[in-house]
Amino acid sequence: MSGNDEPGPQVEESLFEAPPMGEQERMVEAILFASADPVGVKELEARMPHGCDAAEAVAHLRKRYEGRGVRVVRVGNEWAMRTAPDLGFLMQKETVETRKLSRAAIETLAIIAYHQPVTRAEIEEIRGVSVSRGTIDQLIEMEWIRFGRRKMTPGRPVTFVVTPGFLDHFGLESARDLPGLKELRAAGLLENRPPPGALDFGATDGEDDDDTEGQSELFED
Amino acid sequence: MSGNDEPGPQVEESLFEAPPMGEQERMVEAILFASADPVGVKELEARMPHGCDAAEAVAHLRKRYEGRGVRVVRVGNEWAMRTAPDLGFLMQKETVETRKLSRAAIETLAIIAYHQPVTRAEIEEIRGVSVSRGTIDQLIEMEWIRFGRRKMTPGRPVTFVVTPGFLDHFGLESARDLPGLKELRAAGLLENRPPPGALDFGATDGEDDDDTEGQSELFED
Amino acid sequence: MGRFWVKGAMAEETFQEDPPQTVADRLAAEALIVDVDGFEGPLDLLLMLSRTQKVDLRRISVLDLARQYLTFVDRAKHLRIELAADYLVMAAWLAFLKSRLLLPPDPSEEGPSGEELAAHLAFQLERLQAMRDAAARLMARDRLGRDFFARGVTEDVTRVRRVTYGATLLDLMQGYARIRTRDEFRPFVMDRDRVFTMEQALERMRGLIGFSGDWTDLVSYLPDEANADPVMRRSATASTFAATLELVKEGRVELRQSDTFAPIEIRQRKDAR
Repeated sequence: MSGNDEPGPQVEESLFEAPPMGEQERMVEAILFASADPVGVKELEARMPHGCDAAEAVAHLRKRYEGRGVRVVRVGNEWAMRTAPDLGFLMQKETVETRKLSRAAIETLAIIAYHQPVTRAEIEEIRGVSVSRGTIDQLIEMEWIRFGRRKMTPGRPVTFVVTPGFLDHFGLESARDLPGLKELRAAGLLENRPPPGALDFGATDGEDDDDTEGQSELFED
Repeated sequence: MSGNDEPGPQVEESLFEAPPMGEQERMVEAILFASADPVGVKELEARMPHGCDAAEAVAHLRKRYEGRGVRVVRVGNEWAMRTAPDLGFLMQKETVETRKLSRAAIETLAIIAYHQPVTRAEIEEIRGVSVSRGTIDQLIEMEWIRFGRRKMTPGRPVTFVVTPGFLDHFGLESARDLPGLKELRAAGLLENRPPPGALDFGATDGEDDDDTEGQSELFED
Repeated sequence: MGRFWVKGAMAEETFQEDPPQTVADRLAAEALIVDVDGFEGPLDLLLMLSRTQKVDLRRISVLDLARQYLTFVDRAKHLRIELAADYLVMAAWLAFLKSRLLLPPDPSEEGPSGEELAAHLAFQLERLQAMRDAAARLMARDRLGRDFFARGVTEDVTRVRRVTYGATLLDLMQGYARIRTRDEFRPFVMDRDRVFTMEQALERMRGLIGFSGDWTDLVSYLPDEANADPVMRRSATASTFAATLELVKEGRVELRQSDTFAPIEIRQRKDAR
């Protein structure tokens, strides 16, 4: 469809010669697929190269999708692609609504991940506030934490550990791969710097050998 | 899946007889179509009736869409439907303005993609400058990179690797398909050669010992 | 080594006639320096300088490059442009490398040869260039949301709404960081659990003082807990003493000490109400 150079008075027309119908069908297909809203023939033609017959392309496309898992449907005067109604039962997952975990839950989860196995009392000590029953339940229900073995301390309290499902969700090989505080800071995830001489937990890594001067240079920019 | 464990294996099998392949293909089509994010074979099968072979259905579907305006593409271990790249010109309306990345961020991203898993120190050694805190942060936020497993070298530094989101964005089936990867490796440019002697400038040494192995581990599996 | 000698000599010549040349050259040189902000560190600058050699990076003359870089740094100094420390570190290193490349190897000297160091620098430059090229190719690829597109709308075919809760690794880490930094920044407070306050001491003394007819050692007024715990004892001694002073001020008690470090004794004032 590129350089077919018919000379003569029709030059202008041939310059804008419409692409073959198969190509037009592809175009309609891509547009309907990517659009959030149904698209009318007029808009299709406005977006396609000059001379296209969108209505015909839609008709072809519609036929092509007959009986498939996806259909071309008319919505008022416009066109859209929709999954076949008989397959609606497969779509349940698409309607799942994801909400952010509460701050309390995230913090609790983080403490379990970093300190596992950890008792509820220990979590509360680190967070500085009590941990509600609901938070733990929610995390267990999500299968991100589970009970670990009991601690050999008075009262033999239960401990919590993270699950393989947790590692999977967060793309971790093991909980040990969680970055240490120092690394969090290096990655810019920590805004504050500790007061001089503050405790240095988290990993000490070889890359920070020349710390004092290297760090300020690195992260203070 | 209820409690019918009495009648024997045959009955159970026939109860859950998988739909014909044509039907399975339709199902995969509908699921992939309806989801903006890539879907793995495992999830496909979890949503399809018992006994389905999603991988085979995807293979059929992929063939069916060859040359169409929409394609079935592989993203890491998952599958997605995407419009054909040659039709991008029709989509000005859908184009999302991606945040402009700084030169430093682009280079850092490329280094992580080609050298993964790679430590911050190694990135700095390659670029010859320190990596600013915002750069890594930005790439993590865009979900193009994530923390990989720690390096088994002194200090056990964290590493960075690219994500499935990165592959999806750049239309790569896997990290092995990075452009020019083979040539770069053949030319020895993905090796992490320690500087001769102790007279290195830039980043610190000592953590690059088992490098070659880390690399092959990632790309060769 | 010989190879570097020859190249070095050639470079020497070209560089000797470099400084006082045409206006255009000088402008170019200045432009170079004014541009220094545009460079991402010394390696980047070296890579740029190496392009003037117009050869494959694998066959680059590191010696020439070292000279160019040192000239650059000199000019920057001359124009009183302050270079960042890493540029100067690199200059020092290149000066060292240059001397190694120019002088015949000293057999007694330890460490890598000049050629090895030069080869590594060449490798670093080639690798950086390769990564730049790779980055450019990567960014030029067809990209999601620009060249190809995902489904524009995800369908709610059956409106079965199930709420799940999610979190990203970033949320997790920031959450953890938040807790830990909060610990780090806990405002300094005295831990008061083993303290006998002056208010407590005063209350105790007020109750006891009525029973003391004669001079009594202050120490005997300390609470029982103070005997078991040295920290508590220190606190109680101080607060009891302070409470005594308060009582003296109120005119209810008299206080005496016969000598430095002698026991402090108190008794109730006879004329107290």
